[in-house]
Amino acid sequence: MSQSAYLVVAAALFGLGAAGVLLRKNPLVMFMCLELMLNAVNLTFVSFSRSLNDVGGQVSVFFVLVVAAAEVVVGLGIIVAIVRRRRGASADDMSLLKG
Amino acid sequence: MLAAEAVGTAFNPLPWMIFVPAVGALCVALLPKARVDLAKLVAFVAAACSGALSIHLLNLFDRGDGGFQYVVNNLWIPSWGIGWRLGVDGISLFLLVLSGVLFPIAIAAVNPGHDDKSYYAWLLVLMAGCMGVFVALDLVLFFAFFEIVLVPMYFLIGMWGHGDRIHVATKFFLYTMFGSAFMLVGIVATAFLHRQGSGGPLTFNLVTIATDQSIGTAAARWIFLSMALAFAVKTPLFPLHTWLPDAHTEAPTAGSVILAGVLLKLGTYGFVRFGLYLFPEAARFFAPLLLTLGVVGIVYGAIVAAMQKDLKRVVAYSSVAHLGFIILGIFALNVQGIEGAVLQMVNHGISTPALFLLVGWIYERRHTREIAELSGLQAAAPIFAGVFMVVMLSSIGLPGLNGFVGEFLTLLGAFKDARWWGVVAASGVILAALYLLWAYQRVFHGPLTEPNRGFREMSWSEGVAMAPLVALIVFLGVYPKPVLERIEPAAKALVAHVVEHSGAMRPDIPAPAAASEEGAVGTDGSGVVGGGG
Amino acid sequence: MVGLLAAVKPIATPEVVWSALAPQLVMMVGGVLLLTIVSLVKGRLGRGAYAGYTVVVALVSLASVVPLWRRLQDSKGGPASLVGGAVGFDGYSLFLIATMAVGVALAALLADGYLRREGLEGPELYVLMMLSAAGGGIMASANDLIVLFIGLEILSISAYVMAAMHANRVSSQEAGLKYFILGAFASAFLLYGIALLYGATGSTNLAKIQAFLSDVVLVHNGMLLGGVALLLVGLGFKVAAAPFHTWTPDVYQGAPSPVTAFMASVVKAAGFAGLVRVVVVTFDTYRLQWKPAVFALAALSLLVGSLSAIVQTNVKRMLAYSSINHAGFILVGVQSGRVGTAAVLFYLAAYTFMVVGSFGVVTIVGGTGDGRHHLDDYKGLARTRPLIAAAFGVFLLAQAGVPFTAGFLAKLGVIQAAGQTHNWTLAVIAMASAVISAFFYLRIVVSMYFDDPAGDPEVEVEGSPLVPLGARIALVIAVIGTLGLGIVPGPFTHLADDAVPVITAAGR
Amino acid sequence: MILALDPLLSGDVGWWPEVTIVVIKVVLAFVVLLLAVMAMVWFERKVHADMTNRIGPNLAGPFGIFQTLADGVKFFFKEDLMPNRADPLVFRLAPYLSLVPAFITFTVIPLGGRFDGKNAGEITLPGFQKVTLLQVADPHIGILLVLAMSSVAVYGILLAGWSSGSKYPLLGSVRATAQMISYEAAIGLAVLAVLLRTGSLSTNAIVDHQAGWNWNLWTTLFVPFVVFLIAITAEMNRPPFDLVEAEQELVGGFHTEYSSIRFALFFLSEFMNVVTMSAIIVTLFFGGPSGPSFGPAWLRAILPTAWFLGKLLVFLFLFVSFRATLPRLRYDQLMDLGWKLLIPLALGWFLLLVALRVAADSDWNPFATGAALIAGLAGGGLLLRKAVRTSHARRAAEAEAGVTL
Amino acid sequence: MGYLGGFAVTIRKFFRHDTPSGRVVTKEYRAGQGGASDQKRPKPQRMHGRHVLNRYEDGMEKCIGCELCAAVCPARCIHVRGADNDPDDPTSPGERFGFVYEINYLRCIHCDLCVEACPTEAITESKLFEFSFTNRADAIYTKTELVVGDDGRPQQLPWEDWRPGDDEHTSAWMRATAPAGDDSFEGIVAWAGELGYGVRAPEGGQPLERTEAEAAAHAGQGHDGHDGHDSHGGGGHH
Amino acid sequence: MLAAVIVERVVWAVAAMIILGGALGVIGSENPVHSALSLVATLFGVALMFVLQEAYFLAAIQVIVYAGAIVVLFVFVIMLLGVDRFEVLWGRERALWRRPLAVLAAVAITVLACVGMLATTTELTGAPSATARLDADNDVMVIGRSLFTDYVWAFEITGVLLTVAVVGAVVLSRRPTVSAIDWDEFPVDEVDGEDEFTIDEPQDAGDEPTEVAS
Repeated sequence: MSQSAYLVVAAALFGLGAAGVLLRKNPLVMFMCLELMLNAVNLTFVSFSRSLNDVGGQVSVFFVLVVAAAEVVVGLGIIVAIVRRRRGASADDMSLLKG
Repeated sequence: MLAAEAVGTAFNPLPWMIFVPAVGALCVALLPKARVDLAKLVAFVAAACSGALSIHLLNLFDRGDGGFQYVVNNLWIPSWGIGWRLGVDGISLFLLVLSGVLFPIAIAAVNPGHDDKSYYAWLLVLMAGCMGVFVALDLVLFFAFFEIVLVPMYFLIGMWGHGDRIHVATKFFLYTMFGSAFMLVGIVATAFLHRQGSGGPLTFNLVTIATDQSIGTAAARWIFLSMALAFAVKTPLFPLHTWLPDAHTEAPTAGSVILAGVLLKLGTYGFVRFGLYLFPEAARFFAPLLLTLGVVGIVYGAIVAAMQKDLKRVVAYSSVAHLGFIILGIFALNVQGIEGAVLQMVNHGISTPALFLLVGWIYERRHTREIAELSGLQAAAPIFAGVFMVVMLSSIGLPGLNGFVGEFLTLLGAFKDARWWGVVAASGVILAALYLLWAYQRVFHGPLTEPNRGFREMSWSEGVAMAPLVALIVFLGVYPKPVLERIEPAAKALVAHVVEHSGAMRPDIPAPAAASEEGAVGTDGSGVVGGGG
Repeated sequence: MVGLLAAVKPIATPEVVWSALAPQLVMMVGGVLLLTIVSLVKGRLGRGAYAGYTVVVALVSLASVVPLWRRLQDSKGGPASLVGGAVGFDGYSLFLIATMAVGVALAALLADGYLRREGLEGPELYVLMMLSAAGGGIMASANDLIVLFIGLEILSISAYVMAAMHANRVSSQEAGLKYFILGAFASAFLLYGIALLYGATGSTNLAKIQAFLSDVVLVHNGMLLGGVALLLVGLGFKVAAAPFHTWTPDVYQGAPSPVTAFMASVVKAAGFAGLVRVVVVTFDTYRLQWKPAVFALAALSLLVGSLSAIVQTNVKRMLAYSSINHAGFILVGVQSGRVGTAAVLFYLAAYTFMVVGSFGVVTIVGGTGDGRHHLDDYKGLARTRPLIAAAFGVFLLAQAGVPFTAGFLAKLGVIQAAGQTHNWTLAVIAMASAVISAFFYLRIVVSMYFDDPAGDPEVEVEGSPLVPLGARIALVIAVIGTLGLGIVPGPFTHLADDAVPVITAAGR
Repeated sequence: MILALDPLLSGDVGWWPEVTIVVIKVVLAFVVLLLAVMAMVWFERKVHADMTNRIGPNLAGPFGIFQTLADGVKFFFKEDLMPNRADPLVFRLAPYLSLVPAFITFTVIPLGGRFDGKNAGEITLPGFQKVTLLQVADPHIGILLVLAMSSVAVYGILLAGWSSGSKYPLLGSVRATAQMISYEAAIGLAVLAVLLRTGSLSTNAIVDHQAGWNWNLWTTLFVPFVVFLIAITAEMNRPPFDLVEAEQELVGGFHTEYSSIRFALFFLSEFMNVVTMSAIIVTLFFGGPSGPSFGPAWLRAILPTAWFLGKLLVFLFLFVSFRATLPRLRYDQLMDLGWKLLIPLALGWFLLLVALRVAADSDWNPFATGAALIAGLAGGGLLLRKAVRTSHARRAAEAEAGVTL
Repeated sequence: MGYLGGFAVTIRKFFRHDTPSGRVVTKEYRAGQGGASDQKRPKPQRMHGRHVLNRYEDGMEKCIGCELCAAVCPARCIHVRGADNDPDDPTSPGERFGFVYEINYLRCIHCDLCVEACPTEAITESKLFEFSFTNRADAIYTKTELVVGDDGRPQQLPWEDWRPGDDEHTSAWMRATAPAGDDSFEGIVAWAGELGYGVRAPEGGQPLERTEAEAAAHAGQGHDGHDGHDSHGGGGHH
Repeated sequence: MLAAVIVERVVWAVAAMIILGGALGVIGSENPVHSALSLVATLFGVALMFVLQEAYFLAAIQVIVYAGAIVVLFVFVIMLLGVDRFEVLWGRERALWRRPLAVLAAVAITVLACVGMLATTTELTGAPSATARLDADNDVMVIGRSLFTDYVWAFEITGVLLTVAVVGAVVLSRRPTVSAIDWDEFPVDEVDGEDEFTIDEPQDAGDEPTEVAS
């Protein structure tokens, strides 16, 4: 079975991910779409790795995974910070009312 | 032939003429707040030192030499081939002297009113920039000085100007910067095409590039256009002149003086030095276009000036007309024309600032420049009127005053090689007499109206400021030889250079090189230039 | 599977020349060390201590570049690739690392006063700055696309966090979020590009790719070109080149001002480091293919940056657009290919001073809450704070390209580079955009110098922004740098010329 | 290619036998596991009752041994409820997500076969004369599969809690997630120590490497085992780490809203996890089915399995005694234990083992190396302790200063 | 070794059930199946079981349909509707009576707030907890099931495991102090007579907490304090 | 061997369906939790494709890291914040023209990538590295060896990356010490979505008694 079959799936996945990032407004979902894109890359790497009979692609996937993890940690941290900040503000308003 | 030769004198005044005002500016800027009163003194001393150096240079100048003298040739940015290259020849000499004289006068004659420190600092920076422009023999260095003068002028107009100063300052800055932006591309192109053509190292040395003439005709024409745009804006040439009246009107008096006296010369000087010298063929090719624009400027400036209600705007538009003459002279491309143009630069640099000073004083006294509101001043201040008269007549070009010599030489050159333009331009002289005399009549003659009754006579300090200018006006009108004899070798050398590299003296005889260019439509004197390489 | 353990041969790990990695390592270790110290010391260190420490680390990093540079220019030395071919040791990387170290030092000085003013804790900010700069250094010296990518991520992730760092400003966190999403989006593109290049050339190592491309002529190079295009997209995002610039204004505006300074200097420099090394140097053989794309990027950035900035009334936002414009200028240098690298380097060095200085002034004027960024807030600054106004004037005019400032020569450099490749169209567009951008720089100058202070001048002086010591030093250095590079540029252009990017295979 | 998980399949067995054997093994494993789970439920209830002076199930069958069956029948016939606010799809999906990983983990555990250093667990199939393993599959990344499944197991709990659309389950599942993610790191690090000894990720190879009393328990110097045991207890949400379902606080946690067969699935998966994780411990640290072999052939054939079951039983008992003995931790204690003790300890120990290995390879003086290492680890530990204390002190200071929000 | 000490205890217990009484704590009380001891353990004094609706000595219902119990119920499991009494044949003294009274035992959490809220002592809780049902309808006890019988004792529904004596602990005994919470009322009877029970003795003070049954069983032993067997055992983990 | 080919094809088809279906689910679900679940499906599909291509180690790592950590984190945050029932969290309503544009861009990317790769992969020209060949049975070892030789620098700096991520997460999750100071810092029309950023309290927190479905 030709490797291009995998590559096509990867390309489609990448396109879907990109479309998701552009279409959706919820940052959480946008992150997920980013993960889709990274997965497409992973799939591409592995396919090339196999057809080239070279381990480099697989090692690259390893790094992509690490990077994805790091990105998600920080991205979700930002979202948490934002949401917490908003809530905090509304709490302030309430304490103002209490006088 | 025009090769730069270092003259082995012990003392070379050129760098000092730039450094002294620059250091002076720094000193003024660093003056403690408590001693602001010293600012004017320091500024004047610095400017006067520089000016003295320029006059000393006049003395040192070898009048028989048409090439560059007192050449400095150091590298500034070695890896880019940019050098600290200075030099002076007959053409730039008098412009240097002009700057050296005008700046001290401007500093002495006018008080800024507020923010003295920065005012004088900016004036000195402006002086350094102007001096730099006239002595630079390196394309990038020239450009740097050419651009840097914008900043002080911008602040002078913006901070100490009148009326809509912010708008005008920005307009001035952007207009000139717009022009010079393309010049920068042109300069870079010049250097690279020169390297390509000559096979030598990358250099921005004006003399080397001009001597080698290794740039292809078509490219040279494009580059000439890009540079001409910058100079045309600065000059200002019709139709790029619109910033000038505004700038003149809203600028503080000293600003107007410097603007008219020195800054406008940057453009015309650029045409001579970087248009003709670098791209003789292109200059010759585009001469009809520029001649036409110059002539249009003469006539248009005169007509518009006649219709102005603001005295300062009258003077401003007269500048447009005068600069048209200078362009006419330059692009007549013969010795008389160029000589006349250079002389006219000096003349304009004397008479117009004087006019601006006078108008400025009128404004100081009356707080208006509306011609309609001024009337019968001659009765109130006869000496003032007399001085105004002399200066105005010089501007008109009355024989015996300096303006005549310059205009005459210019027109002579034009009649020789660009006759029809010369004919039209000559009418400009008449128009100039018309609008200036009319303005004079309205302002100084007529009934002395009530508000003008208290018009103060010229004070001593004003007189001291005015005296050298009037003296120069008369002196140059009566005895222009010392000037002309220093200009002549340089002008001759330049014309020879142009002739050598453009193939023909007369624009109506197509040069062999130009004829072979595709699209190079012959110019038939109609003033329309078709095609262009 | 039984005898697996016996089958394991000892691995010959590549030799690591620690000294050659010193600049990056100093930054990394410096960051981690600060983290450790802070976690161990019970009482608070003075906040100034953090900034001082960061400056010292940056200076040590800078100093460690010097002997390496000497070694490099030595006849026996010369460019090499280290750590199994993953690190390119050449003048180019050293130059950029030095530039970034300067950026870190200046940004740290600015950050000190900012954190005090905003009442923020902040050793982490400095830690992230140092680690981010280490990432930038890794990018600049990457000889492998994967290393480049990881360096980029170190750089960017720190930057995301720093942008969102101001816990009391929602706009800061939103900036962080926006920056993060679009940055990660760009990373994904970059990564896909890397994957395609890997498929097309069989390696992620730049030296191997280069060797492959010089040995083999690809009949079908669609994948390769696609990879390069995606790389351009990804790095274009990072350097804020139009049309991938949409994040820039919001992020620059929202992020804490010292962080914006950092982003505009270090992050941009690192982005261009990657761009030049990969696209320009490695794919030199394909320059006919990528040049039009870079041309489009450059032209769009120049125009979009300058035209959009005109209508802004928020100074920070205006400067953000101006940074897009500057990216366009640098892209002009990139577009010129190898001959333009020196110009790019010089521009980046010059821009570091200019932009850090500019945002330094913005930091100070922004006042508590970092919110006074409207053009009106700058009215009459020349009266109330003449020195700050003067410094800002210098930075603005330098950015506008006024002679005798670093900005002029930087622009001249890239125009020269464009001229060298006879790309006059781009040069003309660049200069036209310079004129347009001069307009909005002048607007700020007008506000500062020609407008009267909004309120009572005396009151303004009372409430005028304080200039902390750190910011003062930073501004002085930036002014000196901006003017120094403009007046005595010779040594620096010389350095930039010597800083040639070279891709060396692992064997050397 | 992908089926090369069993020596049986690498031979020329043919297409259908291949599938048949695989299916048979899967079914067998499933049945065995289910039976084991049923036994485990009874075992736990009975032992726990004994330890707390109670009787435990004693009605259904002798010693109440069919209690699980009875419960199962009851669950099966109870009415299935779903809250209105529940997310129907996820609510139905969650129990299976919780069950499947537990089962998949079981597939890589060698249940028997001789491990004596010569034949690595292979047994000869009676009718076929073919060699196979007494485990469903032996992928060479076996341990990774275990780790993967243990991380996937979070989903069941997470989604069950979320999809119930109710407060307590949500709280329970959020707790569970944090807890399981935290402890996975410790598990991984502890497993690394084993892998360092074994050099392979295959469970079969790991067991084989321990043949002849060469148990990883002592070759890794006990600490990884302790860490693994504690961490795995937390990972399974067993007492004393059962904050996920802490009845007193959360009314049962993530499965509050579940009833009937869906609840039974959770119940099942939890006990299945206990069994499989005990089996993993036995495999990783206690040599799996390996052990002394003696007696007649039939005895030799079943002895490994017996050893395995015996070892398994020890751990099942241990888990029950945990539950009977230890009080539940507070949540912050739980997190502190994981992050500030287990993970650093496991990491430090791993580094120690690595360094010892390097020292052995490079012929350094093992005592000097060991001393230096322990000094280094102690120093690191002290630093960590200092940092933790500093942070506590700061937090206290901040609280005193009234910085809130 | 503090941690391991606990293990020693549990392991020891595993092998030997050594309670003070020497026996396992589990009591088997499967009705009629003859476990070890087929009896329930005594309930704690204040245990909350299923409710009863009380009646006065004269047979009138105490409930006046005020709905306070429904209002206070946190689980919202009580449904009450009052109606005007038929003046000729009143169900309760006063104007109104509880016309509908339903408790949903699927939701009731036996918090006893309804008992606290009741102004007439109409609703009280028994100690019965062993009641289970096989359909949801059975879980809703209506007034028919809740009201005490003519003998004043709770009705024993088929699915409820009443033992002899269980039905004696149904009235408001669990109230610790006076209705106002003021212990000065301690020892003073504050409630009307009940059908089948008459006027009950006042509740004992805190130190004397003791059910009647215990009081009877341990007569003369003084108070034995809290014996802590509130758990009913049970083996399942869940 | 034919059987193997058939198996590969079938599994490929299944995996592709899972992947793309999951991706569509991510984009299309209104509920972020459903998106996350779809994402998990995609991740498993990708892992399946890894297995198909004999990258067993990566398949396991993919599941551990992605499914086991990353997406769990997603779901965790969704639950923690209670933002699971509405779409608008950030950003103003995108202009309508962006939607078709986005789809167009995505399609363009896909098609271009496909064409680029299909045109090339039939004769993949890359120069395989001579030092590190694939070995399906020992892929852990081969990858490990590669990690510590060719990619050792990348491996080392990954440590820095993780440090950055940890520091970042800690910094971001620290509670703000002072109250908000800039609610009206920017005019509404200057910053995208400043005014639209409203987070309602979750409506489904269970204040109402749960009705029993019958």
